[in-house]
Amino acid sequence: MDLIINIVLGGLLIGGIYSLISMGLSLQYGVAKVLNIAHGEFLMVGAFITYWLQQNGVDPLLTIVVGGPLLFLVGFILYRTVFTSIRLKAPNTGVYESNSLLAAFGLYFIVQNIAVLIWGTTPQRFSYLASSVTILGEDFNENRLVATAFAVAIGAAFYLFLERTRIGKAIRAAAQDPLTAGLMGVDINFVLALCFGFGAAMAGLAGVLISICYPITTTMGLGYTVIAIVVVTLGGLGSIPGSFIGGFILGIIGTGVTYWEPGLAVASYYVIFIILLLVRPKGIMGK
Amino acid sequence: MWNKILKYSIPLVICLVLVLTTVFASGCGGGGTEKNEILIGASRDITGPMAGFQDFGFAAVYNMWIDEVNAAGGIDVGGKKLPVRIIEYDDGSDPAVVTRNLEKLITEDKVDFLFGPTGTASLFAAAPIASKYNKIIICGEGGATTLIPKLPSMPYVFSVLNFSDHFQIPVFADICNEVGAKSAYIMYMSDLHGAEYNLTAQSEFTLKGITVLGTKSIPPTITDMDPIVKEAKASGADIFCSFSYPPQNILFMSTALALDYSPKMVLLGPGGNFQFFPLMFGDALQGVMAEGAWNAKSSPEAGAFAAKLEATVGLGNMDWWGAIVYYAALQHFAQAIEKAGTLENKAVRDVIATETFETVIGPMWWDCGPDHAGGGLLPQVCYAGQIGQWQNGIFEVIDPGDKRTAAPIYPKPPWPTP
Amino acid sequence: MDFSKINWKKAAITAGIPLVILIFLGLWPTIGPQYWVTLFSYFLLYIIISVSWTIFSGATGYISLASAAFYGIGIYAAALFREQFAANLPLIVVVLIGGLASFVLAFIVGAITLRLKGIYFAMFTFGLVLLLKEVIYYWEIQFNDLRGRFVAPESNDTIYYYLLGIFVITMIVAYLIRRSKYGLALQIIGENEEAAAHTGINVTMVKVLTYAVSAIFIGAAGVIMATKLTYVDPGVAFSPMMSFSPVLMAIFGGMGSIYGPVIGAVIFTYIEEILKTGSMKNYYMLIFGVILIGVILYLPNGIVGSIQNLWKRISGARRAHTRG
Amino acid sequence: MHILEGEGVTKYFGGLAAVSDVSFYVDEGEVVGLIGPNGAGKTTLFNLISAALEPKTGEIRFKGKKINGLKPYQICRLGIARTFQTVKIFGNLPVIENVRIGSLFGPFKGLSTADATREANELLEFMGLSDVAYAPARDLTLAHQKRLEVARALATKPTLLMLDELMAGLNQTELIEAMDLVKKIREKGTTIVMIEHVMKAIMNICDRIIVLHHGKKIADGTPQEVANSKTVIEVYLGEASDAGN
Repeated sequence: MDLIINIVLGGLLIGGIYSLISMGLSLQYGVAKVLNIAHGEFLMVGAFITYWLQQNGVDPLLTIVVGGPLLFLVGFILYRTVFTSIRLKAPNTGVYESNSLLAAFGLYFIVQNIAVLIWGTTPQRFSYLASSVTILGEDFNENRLVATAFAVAIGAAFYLFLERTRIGKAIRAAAQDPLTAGLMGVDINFVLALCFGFGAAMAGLAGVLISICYPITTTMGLGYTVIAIVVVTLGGLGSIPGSFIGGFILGIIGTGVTYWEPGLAVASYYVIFIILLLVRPKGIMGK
Repeated sequence: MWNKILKYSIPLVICLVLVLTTVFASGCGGGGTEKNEILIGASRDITGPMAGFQDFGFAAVYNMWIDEVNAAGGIDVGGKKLPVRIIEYDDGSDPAVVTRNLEKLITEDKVDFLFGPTGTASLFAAAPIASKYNKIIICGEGGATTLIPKLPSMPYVFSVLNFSDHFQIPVFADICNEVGAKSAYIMYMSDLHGAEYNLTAQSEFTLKGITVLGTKSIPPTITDMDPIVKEAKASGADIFCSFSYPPQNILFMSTALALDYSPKMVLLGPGGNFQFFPLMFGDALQGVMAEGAWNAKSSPEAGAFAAKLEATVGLGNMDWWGAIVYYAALQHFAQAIEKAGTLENKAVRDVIATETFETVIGPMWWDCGPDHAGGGLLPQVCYAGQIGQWQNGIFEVIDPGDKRTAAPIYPKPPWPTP
Repeated sequence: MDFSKINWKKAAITAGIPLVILIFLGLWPTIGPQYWVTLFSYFLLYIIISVSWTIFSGATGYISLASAAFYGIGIYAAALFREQFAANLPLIVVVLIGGLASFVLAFIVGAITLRLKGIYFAMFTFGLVLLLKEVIYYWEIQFNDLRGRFVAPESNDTIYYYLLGIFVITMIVAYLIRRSKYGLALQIIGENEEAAAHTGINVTMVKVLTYAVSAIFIGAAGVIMATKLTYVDPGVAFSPMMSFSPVLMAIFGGMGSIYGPVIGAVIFTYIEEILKTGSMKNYYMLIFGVILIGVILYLPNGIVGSIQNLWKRISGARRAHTRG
Repeated sequence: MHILEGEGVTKYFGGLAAVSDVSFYVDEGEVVGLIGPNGAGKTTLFNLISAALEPKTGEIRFKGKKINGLKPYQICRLGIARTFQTVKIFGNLPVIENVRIGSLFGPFKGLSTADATREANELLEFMGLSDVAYAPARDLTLAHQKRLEVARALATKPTLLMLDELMAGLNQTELIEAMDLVKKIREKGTTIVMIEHVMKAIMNICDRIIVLHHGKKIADGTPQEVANSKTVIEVYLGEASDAGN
């Protein structure tokens, strides 16, 4: 029983962050059709901005206000400059997808190495809300509780944004069918750039929350990108609620496997991923 | 027709360009027979995940050593003082690239000697290449038991660092017996490093009457250590061993602090012995132990060396594990070249393998197996210490015997309240 | 056969130039500086891998990111069959084993991923590389108490000539497939798979078989490279870079012709060499990233394609001029 | 003799029956029209015959042999060729290459390269596409692309040709040309099944018409019989009045 509480609650506490990263990737990959290998690098940048500000006396949670919009802007501009041009030049979707994957790969090298030049490769951490709280008789990190709460709040706010606003509707239309959405008078390049920007912002916010809970390094990005890819597949390409729920599911599975055999935790992600692709490539929430 | 010709001529032109570059490159690379410098090559992790070691590992020490040697006019080779120059190539921590870089250094740049790459896996990739070309390689960061049976067939490989059964864990088990710690929980990384520390610890602990209450292997990519820390806490073991690298050790410390897991004894792997650790964790490090140790109090020479190194790299980049032995090995190396009076690798290698020279750690020699025929490791007496413990901000050597700079604190005080 | 119909000039170019290049490559170890023999080995390695990749993925548009898996299987074949099971197995036999192992793996992957289209196929194949890496790591640590394995080195010339041999076979196979009915089938599968199926092409067979055949060369190259690396672990064997490099090289060179990937591989390897060992080594990966994005933005047809386009424009303009 | 027969053919999508218990036959040399409102299951039936989909129950026979369970390429090599509702040509290849592919892979025993080229030239001549033989197929007009698709299908040497909305989207002149084309193909002895919305064409060309509605066969007879059938009129009128609302 203790074990189940530990696995489920522990999994939920890590899952919130997974959800946030994955929702970001779901926008970039599911809607804008960019399999952004550099997604985790935005997360890393968010984490290091937080670290840097924290060293200068700024409360880490306040960074959300800075990091989110800043990375949104970076993502938006990147899409407008690089990916829009790739999209317009590509003769078909397949070419666009593969070329943008490669461009994202280039981006990954660029962002990571700039970060290495600035912050080095030594792991960094700072202490924030570093004590434990007892839930159902088990101890959990206070900072992870806070991070999960924020992750859920940001995720929910974003979901409402998609459901209730005009821009949100345009994004959902683009996710369904970019061509038709374009015909319906949606400025498709603008909307896709928005998606990419929001994706980068979500990654950055996840990075802020991760820096509160875990040690950070400039090379940690790719690991989170892979997790996000698995979750997005799990939840269904382009399905925001799917990614949200998928993040928690993966968190619980990962925690469970870690209790049993930590060396297989990452392998278990890939097993889930590969089986899903074979059995149900649309994901659990895909239509 | 034109298109056809074009299609074939493009690759031809490119090949031609390459060939021409080749000829030029080799023409310039040749050089005269008269040596006017000692050229040392190294493949290092300049951009990869272990790039941090450039600032405080072997590279920091050999750069300081090269500056010193050159300031003094160079190394005397057969009556002529030759300055030392190093060529470093980046390998991004990829052992495959290490191989390729070393081949370039040996065959293209024609370096005289090699310095080792960053990390155990890269060291393993480098050792066979150096042996293939009979080039002396002095290895810094890294080392593992698996290398020992290979050393007799690799007479040009000299590995400086102490590691698991190369004295660290046996000494640690003795310390546990001394203070009366009875049981242990082992967390090890699922790589070569972790696996062999775990194996050594299992057998040493059994030998010396310490019960192992649990073991868990962790992947290098681990991000969440709560399950392991909770399990270790529940086991109630006196000793917690973390046989892993800096990122995992930092993650363990953070998790243990948050979940208030404070066993009587904590032993950390690499990372725990570097100065950035106390800068990161402050008072919480009081009583925490790590593998491989020296400090300014080890000897007057060590004190002077510590001051000099700190002036060069800064306090934050001090390495209390390998720095002093790296330096000693380089001093030994320079004296060996002078004694051999040549840069010919076979002659220098034979001097290194057989002679004892005075160094910063006292008299130093290499243990190269029967008849001094194989590659070398340092004997136990040459090391300044095997196990260290943070006490009031100083990484004290707590080995039993005359290397000790302070008595071990047991049990470790609980974590300070945040 | 009607000999008068043969265009002798064309035939001479078609057969002659490759022959000249081949003779040059064959003599290279005796004339080239020592390190340049090694560097040419790397050229050959990357040419083999990127041409093999292009045989299937270039034609069909299915982006396979499993090259690292085939390469890694070859490396582990070398580690197991050279060192553990049968210490004295001749290298050529191990090369065949490595090729066969990659063939089998690729056949299985091909057969079970038939349903996956586009980016899903890319993701599956990439996931496979990472899964193999993690599982072999785990297996080696848990059951063999080791992480990496030593492989007995071979002389540089041996490695070079083996790679040259594999290179020649790869080029011939790639050329034959491209020229054959079979290659046409691949190409139209890339254009429209459904229509291809209804036009009488056994899409499944063509896809799976080509994929598996193209993997043979990557696996065989892996075996040879293991003897150069001498120390291999799952991180080295299943390095994701080996999956991305052929894609980058093929796109960089251009997939429209068989020479595109060759040129891409040579230039990429050379640029990497210069950057890594030059004065810019601290920025090597950074520059690499910039070049990558630059190529995709400004050379979408690769180098060969862009030069051809440029040529067409120049010659077209001239022709237009004279006509006017 | 029935060249193609279907017996109780049924296919579900999710819970919905797209084709429900449909039995039909096509005689050798006939031109059969397949009509029905949108979503009636016409294209699904084509897909079932050409093995793009597999029926849940029922049996499809070609020349008396059961063919469901086969793969699309096998169907093609048996002698059933088809075109698509949305044109699926190989756009980056030259027009003649598109046709050559049909000859190379489609017949039970593929032709040699030289024969295929000759065959392709003849077919292009027949289809009136000789002028554009070396243009990339994607540069053709829609009408020409449709012709090209028919040419490619014919290159596979079919005994049965299935045309999916050949006339849709064509202007008046093109329509007349297309109708002539179908007649010409028929004269060569090829049996034809065609899905069509253009009633003028259907009534003009077809020997027999099968009407589908909501996945069920509701009528089967000569154009005259079908035009006078009450059920059919109701369906089409109902459809029209729905659209009106």
